[in-house]
Amino acid sequence: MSSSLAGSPHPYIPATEADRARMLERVGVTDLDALFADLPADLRDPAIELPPALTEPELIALLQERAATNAAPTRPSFLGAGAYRRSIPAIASHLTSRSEFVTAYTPYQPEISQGTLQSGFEFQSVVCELTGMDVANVGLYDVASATAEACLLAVRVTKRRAVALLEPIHPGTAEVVSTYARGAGLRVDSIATADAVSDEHACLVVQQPDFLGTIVDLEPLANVAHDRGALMVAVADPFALGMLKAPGDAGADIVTGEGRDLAGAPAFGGPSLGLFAAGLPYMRQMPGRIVGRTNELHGPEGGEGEPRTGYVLTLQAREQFIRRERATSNVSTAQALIALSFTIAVQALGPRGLRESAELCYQRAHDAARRIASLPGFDVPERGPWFQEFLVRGPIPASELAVRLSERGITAGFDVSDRAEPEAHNALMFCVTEATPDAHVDTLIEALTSIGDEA
Amino acid sequence: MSSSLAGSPHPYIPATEADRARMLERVGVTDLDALFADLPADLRDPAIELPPALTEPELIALLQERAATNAAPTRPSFLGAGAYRRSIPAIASHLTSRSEFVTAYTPYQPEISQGTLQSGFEFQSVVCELTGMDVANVGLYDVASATAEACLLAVRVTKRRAVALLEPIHPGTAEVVSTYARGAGLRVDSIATADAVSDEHACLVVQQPDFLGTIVDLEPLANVAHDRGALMVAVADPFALGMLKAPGDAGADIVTGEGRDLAGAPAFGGPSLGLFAAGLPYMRQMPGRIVGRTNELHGPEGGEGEPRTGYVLTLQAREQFIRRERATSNVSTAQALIALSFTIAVQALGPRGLRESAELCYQRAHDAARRIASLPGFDVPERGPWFQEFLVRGPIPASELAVRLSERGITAGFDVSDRAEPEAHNALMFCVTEATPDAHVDTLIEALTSIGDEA
Amino acid sequence: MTAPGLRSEDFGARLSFDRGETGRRAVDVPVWSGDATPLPDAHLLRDSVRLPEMSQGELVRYYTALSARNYGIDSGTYPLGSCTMKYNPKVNDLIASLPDFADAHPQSPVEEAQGTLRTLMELRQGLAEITGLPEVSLAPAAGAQGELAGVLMITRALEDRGELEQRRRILVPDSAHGTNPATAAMAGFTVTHLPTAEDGSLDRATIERELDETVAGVMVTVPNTLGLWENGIEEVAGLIHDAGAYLYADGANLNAIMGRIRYGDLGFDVAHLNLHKNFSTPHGGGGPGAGPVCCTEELAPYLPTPVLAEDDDGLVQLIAPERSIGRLQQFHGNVGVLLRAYAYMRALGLDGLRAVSGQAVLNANYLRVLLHGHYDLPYDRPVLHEVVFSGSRQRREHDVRTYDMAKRLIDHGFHPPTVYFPLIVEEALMIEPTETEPPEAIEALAEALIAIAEEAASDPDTLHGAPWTAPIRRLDETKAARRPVLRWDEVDPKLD
Amino acid sequence: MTAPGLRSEDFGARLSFDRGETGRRAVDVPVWSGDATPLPDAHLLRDSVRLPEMSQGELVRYYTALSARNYGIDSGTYPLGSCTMKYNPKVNDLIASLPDFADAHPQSPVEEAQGTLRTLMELRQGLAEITGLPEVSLAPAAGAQGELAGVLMITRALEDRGELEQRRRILVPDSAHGTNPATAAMAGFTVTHLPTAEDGSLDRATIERELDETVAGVMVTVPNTLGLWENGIEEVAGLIHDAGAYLYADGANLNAIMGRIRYGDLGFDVAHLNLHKNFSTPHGGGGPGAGPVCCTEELAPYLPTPVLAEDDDGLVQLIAPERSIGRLQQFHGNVGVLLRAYAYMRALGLDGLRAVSGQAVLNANYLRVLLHGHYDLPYDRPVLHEVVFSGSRQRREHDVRTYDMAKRLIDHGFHPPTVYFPLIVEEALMIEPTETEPPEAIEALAEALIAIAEEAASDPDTLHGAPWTAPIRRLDETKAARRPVLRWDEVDPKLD
Ligand SMILES: Cc1ncc(COP(=O)(O)O)c(C=O)c1O
Ligand SMILES: Cc1ncc(COP(=O)(O)O)c(C=O)c1O
Repeated sequence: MSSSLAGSPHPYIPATEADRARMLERVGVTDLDALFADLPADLRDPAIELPPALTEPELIALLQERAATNAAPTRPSFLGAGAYRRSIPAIASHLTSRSEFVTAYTPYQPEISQGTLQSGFEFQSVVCELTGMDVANVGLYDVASATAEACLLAVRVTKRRAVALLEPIHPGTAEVVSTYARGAGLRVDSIATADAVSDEHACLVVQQPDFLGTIVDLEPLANVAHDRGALMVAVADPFALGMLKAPGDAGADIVTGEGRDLAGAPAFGGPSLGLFAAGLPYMRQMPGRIVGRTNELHGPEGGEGEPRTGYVLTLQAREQFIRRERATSNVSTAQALIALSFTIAVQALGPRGLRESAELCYQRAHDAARRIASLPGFDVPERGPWFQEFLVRGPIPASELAVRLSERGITAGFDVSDRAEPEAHNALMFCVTEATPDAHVDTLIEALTSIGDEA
Repeated sequence: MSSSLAGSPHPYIPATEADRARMLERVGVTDLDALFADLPADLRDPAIELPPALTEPELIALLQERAATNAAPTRPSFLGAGAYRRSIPAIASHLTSRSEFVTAYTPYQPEISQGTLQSGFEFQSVVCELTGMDVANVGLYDVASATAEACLLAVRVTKRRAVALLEPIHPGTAEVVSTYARGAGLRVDSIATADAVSDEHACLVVQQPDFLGTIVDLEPLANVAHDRGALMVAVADPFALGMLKAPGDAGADIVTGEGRDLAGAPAFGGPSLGLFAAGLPYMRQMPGRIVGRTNELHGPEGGEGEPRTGYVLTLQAREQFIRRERATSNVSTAQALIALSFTIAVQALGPRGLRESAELCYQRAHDAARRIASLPGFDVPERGPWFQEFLVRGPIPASELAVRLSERGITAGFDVSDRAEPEAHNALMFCVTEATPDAHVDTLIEALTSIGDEA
Repeated sequence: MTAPGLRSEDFGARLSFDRGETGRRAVDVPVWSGDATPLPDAHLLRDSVRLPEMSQGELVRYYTALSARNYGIDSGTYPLGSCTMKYNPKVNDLIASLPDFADAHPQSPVEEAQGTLRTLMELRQGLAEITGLPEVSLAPAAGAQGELAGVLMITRALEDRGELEQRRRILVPDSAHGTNPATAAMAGFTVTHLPTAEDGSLDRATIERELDETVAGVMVTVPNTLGLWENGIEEVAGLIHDAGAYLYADGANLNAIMGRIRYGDLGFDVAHLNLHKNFSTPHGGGGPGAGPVCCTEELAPYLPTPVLAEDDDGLVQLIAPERSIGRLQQFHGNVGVLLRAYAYMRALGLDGLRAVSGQAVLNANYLRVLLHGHYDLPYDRPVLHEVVFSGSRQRREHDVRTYDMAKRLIDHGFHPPTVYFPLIVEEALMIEPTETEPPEAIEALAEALIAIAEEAASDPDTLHGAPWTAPIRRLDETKAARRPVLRWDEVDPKLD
Repeated sequence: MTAPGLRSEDFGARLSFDRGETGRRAVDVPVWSGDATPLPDAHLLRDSVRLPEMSQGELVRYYTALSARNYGIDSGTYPLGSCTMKYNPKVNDLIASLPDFADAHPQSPVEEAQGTLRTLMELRQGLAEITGLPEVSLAPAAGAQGELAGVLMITRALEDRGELEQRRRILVPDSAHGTNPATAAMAGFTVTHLPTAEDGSLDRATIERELDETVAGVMVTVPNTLGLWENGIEEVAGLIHDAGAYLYADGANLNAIMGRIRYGDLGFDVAHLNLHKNFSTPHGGGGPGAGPVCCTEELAPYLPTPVLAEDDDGLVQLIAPERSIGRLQQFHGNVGVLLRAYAYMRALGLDGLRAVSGQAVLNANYLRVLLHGHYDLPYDRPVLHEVVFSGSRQRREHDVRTYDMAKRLIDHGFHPPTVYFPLIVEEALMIEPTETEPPEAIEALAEALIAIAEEAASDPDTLHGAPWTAPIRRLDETKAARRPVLRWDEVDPKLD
């Protein structure tokens, strides 16, 4: 089936044939093609193969069918490794779907963009509170690119040409830092202990909790970094910061993080949301957009009223559209709508809800780990205190364990068996959060029990 | 698990303990209980058994689980019989979910309710256009109660004490008419042909298409009704009116209909939406709220500007809150939000889209019927031209056919085998609409083929 | 903040029908590509239908702009007395729109709808507990239909007792909502009005006088529409039963007493509830609502169809009670609303519901004391969920009507309270803050009302012309009724 | 139409942090009732975090009120040049939020995400067809990241050719968007600016002069930011290739040429697209977007990770190209945005995309002729998707700046166009109506701009003070930058 009534306008394009005729006449050309006369004639209107247009009902039907070939959201899954299923307050998606927020663009005109601007300021405030930092921007693409930008900032500030990443760090983060670093001609050193930080390093990058789930004591690491003249960059899970010490209080100079999971569904990884906060000294070196608070030049009522408070994009002299090749970053469009959802979700949880959620997550993960550790043939090697992810070794090789679970309709934890850390050897990394249904954990325990029995 | 932090306010109730203490002091009582001192002490605070409170994540989890025990929306189903799956333009639910519409009430204050009022006027206009009538109200509960109200109107106008319902009519509609009629002390005659209309009948009620799916030629029926001094009430499917003659043009005096299916999902039958439209002579006898167009008493800008157009609830002298026991109806809260969605969906389809959708529905249903009729052992008895529902007789009893289909994961058509009409004998009534997936029809044909082979 | 044409000087003059352009469309529809069946005979078909022709973006802008001309709970305080306008939890909307719920077909075999039916069954049980009336039908679509159900149940019961011919009267307090007498009349009864005594409760002497063998029932709103407890109602119940009549509770004001006292325990035989009020489902600009009817075992056989019952296999079934008054709707009621109400009940639990009624009553009393002295208070005693002031003093002294003061409240950013109801209060100003308003909002509302009372003295013309800041000024309602324009096509793009 | 506190004289002064009350909460969280594990050592934990404490209703009202202080496409015409603000089909949001799509975990085995991956694969094929560049990575999160990807690909290719040491320059036209030079710098190149010739195209002589063995690549926006076709670009491409450099297309302006001409056919080696512009995914107040990068076979090995490929079993896999520049994000890009773009592509098909570019260009030219004579038009020739006027005359003659005129447009109900970009146009006023605006809207915009041009002469002060009708007046941007207040807690409830 295809769209009906040839020649009738497409629903997304209002002008009718009659409209078009009238406009063409006014413009002084005979047809639409004439508007493209500047284009090289021999290259115009090439053959292009696209599938036929679909009407709205067909489109919905097609994509519903497609979606159904993904695993159902009801399938038990213990994947984490950078993306975590969270309980997001329902008001977040309700409010974020208001079209005044959704269909606006970057707030170039503050007088009619206070909604975006003031909520950007709310976002910055929330990020500063969570991270314990002085200044935050309105968000970057994702945690990995935000961390890369943090490294570039450290390089600008220290004038050093190398950065150190403390393992275990998310491999995706490490890769993105390398991508950005290569462009800038920087060296990236992956280090196993902070001792390896040298005076060549612009910064030490530490993930909190680390990639294998362990809670890191940031303070001594920050001290080492500072001793060697490097900045301390913490890559922190903002949800875990509901209970963990704010990295700023532990000495971090820059904090990045991934906000996606506190904003909504995982969405196969994106839209994501890069958090970026820093200490005051680095304010004018920050990448990305920043909202500032100010007031009207003249008050209302013909200028007689008291000037009212308002918000604007500020410190723009850092940015590409003014500074061009001397900008702190090339970032322009980022992830504003996700930042809004993040802000509302965190504020809806509030100070106690955030703490309680983090503790609930911690308790549920530890309970599941305990149950698994008690199964014959299974072992949960610990590397220190941990938050929501734990390593599981079974009686069979890790990859085989994953296959056996999959046969039972369960998506296993992330395979870390090829990593260098001894605890990861032959292990899968399971994740249980406050949003993992109890029934899924029960199903997992049953499956592991029977796999253990078989082995 | 239960809500944490005893004594902390519920998310739906802002006042904290401290707020409460301050307020109680100002009111001059010591505790909340003291506010209920007027209530008989011996009956206060009875034991009440309710399940424990759930936090939002628990609530969502519980109801997701519950919902999953319904048949999945992907299960092929051929039920119609009063509720039809339709392709609703996506913008309808988007716009209808705007909280300014959702969280307002009856527009008692027109100055801050023009959104509800103007869209109510749009709704009335759409209903009048579809039905071919002069006046419509902003909607009643559902088609059946609207039809009952139509009968009461006819009784008021004709001063007669009986109504005639032409079979086949939806049994639910007939039942509701009887419920309302019994209160008013009216007789309800179920009649098989219009000849049975007598001068005792206030109205003849005819369903279009009729309950067995057949398209009715309303004009001769209206003539009979009018000849005998009765009003003609047509109960019409507004979607089918995309292609069928407007009942008003065929002589109907009142038209009712069910708007739910053109407004959104079937929702197990409700929220529903009763359409009610009538000829001008009956305007002041109409039940329900009516929006009228008017203008400002004084224009803007201190009264100097030209008065602007606005909308108000009007002809309220008919209504219960003014007329009390002499009102035309007791209806107060009706189905405004569903009427809004209906309006937007119909307007989004527009004149051509509505016609094309109706024809698509017609073609798809007829194609499916043809395919079934060609299967050995199956028969599709026709009673005349029909729209989207057709009767199917198979090689085994109807109820058994339904069971066999169910075993194959298909919900059969509605069982009409116990009805009086000869064509319905041993038949199931299948419904195929423009929104029935092709794959479902294919699955049905396959299943019927194999059932036929087995028989 | 909307574009020209959408915020123009006279936005209301141009309906969707007057916008767009012939040939535009907002959605496309698939074209049938299989074998075509001939259409029915031409005389059965229509030529065309007149509907707006707009592109999708235009239509979205039009209704978005319309929404901006509305005020809802999410816009601010909406203290409409008797309507219980409280915050509507968004999670309830999410739940009702879960596809497995939303797409359920009403004719489904019950086996395919147990998720919905089990949930409704638990709601039914909860409502029975809360009202103390053990049997429930969830079918009524709103309060008024619940009333009709209740009164028809009384009809049927009297019929079975052989007394229907004789009992043709229903007594209704003069403070009652209009739906009460209207319902009684729809059910074929004549209505006798009961006066309100000085304390705001029913006048006992009149009741005793009126109660005789011609009375079918008495409809009482508890708490009543003055926001007051109906003193001695449990004794009145005894009198009514002694006289062979039934006692009906209009439960629209349940918000005041949820979890604290029960209609059944007070001696009521049947009650309806307004879930869209007390159980916080959104009012939707005038519905959908839900008005379940609850009753004693005695009246249970008469409940409207369907009711819910669990069968021996543990399946929840839809049942027609033995002597049911019949159906009220083609299907099973406003299920989407009932699901929301269930979610609300579960989010609160008993303690939560008690907290609701406690805070709702405290808020009303707080407002009462804040406004005390500024407006007349005809029944000057502690109130329950709402408080009814009178603007008589302002009318008398400054020729300012309650109507004017209500309109002026719009300029202060509030939705006005209910006015001129209940009818027994002159210049009534009926304010129900509900428990979801924070104390700050109640204080701000009181300040605004006090400022308005002062303005009534100092600057009455500002009140007469109010509102000044709304999207539109006062409308000519007389003209609307005298020369009704009720649909597009009767109007020129610009009226008159 | 919002309540006090929400619309008060100084709404912006009170943030969520300043609202509510200690102890209030907007949601409850379940409490763990099993065996408790001791928390980690205290020095690893935080004491508390300062966040607003509001009830659910309060928080909803606050953000609802905030939304009303914004202007989006659904509010009206938003002719922001270079940004392609067009209507965002709602069906695309519905599709992206289907739970099977939305809940997919990025670490899922590919077998469990074929619905998503197959859809992305088809999008990738469509973009290859539309650009004429056969290889695509959907990873970049926005245009600027797409640029970075493209330039880094050039870096890697030169490295493999052993020429990276020598080729350290990238040429960028002076009309380019700021992201172009910023990206080149981030990738370690020095930037040479190319002047624009009188006809609005690149100055050929300069290019010829600058092109030597130190040049890595040339970034060209096609059509350019003046809304003009880059005359002779296909010949320039030859020169660039002859010089051993690569030609990069900033495809942000694809809306003008979709379905009509292709970057690959013109000789471009690599291009990025802005799906949030041309493929109509909502701009979200500043993202999320998506900036796929498309390239020739030659550059394909360098594409960012991941790219999509179908394996022998018909499974779509996520692949790291052989010599990939690496990852740009932890996962796979802004998938939710890509799904919307796919839906858009499928809703239009080739004819639809051609209709888009045709109408977008007609609309811009229509506006050009309607405004002709009222504003200076520095490059007075037919345009493509946008037209850049100059307010120089008004500045010179009436001391009215483009800034003032843009602000005044707000009073007329429009979002202002882009101003002061491109930098090469004095007092630039860059207007892009897009194809989703009806002719009436373009006419109304033209009328408003003409009225403003007249007002510049007759009443310049009204322009200097504009806007007058917005929720807030002009803000002190200098103060914001000089004394930065960037978070709550640095501020008193009332600033200064
Ligand atoms: C006291 C009272 N009774 C009955 C009703 C009628 O309820 P509904 O509007 O749901 O029909 C209302 C509300 O309108 C009411 O306030
Ligand atoms: C011409 C041009 N190039 C590049 C960009 C950068 O795209 P983005 O904002 O998605 O990073 C933009 C838009 O901002 C643009 O208009």
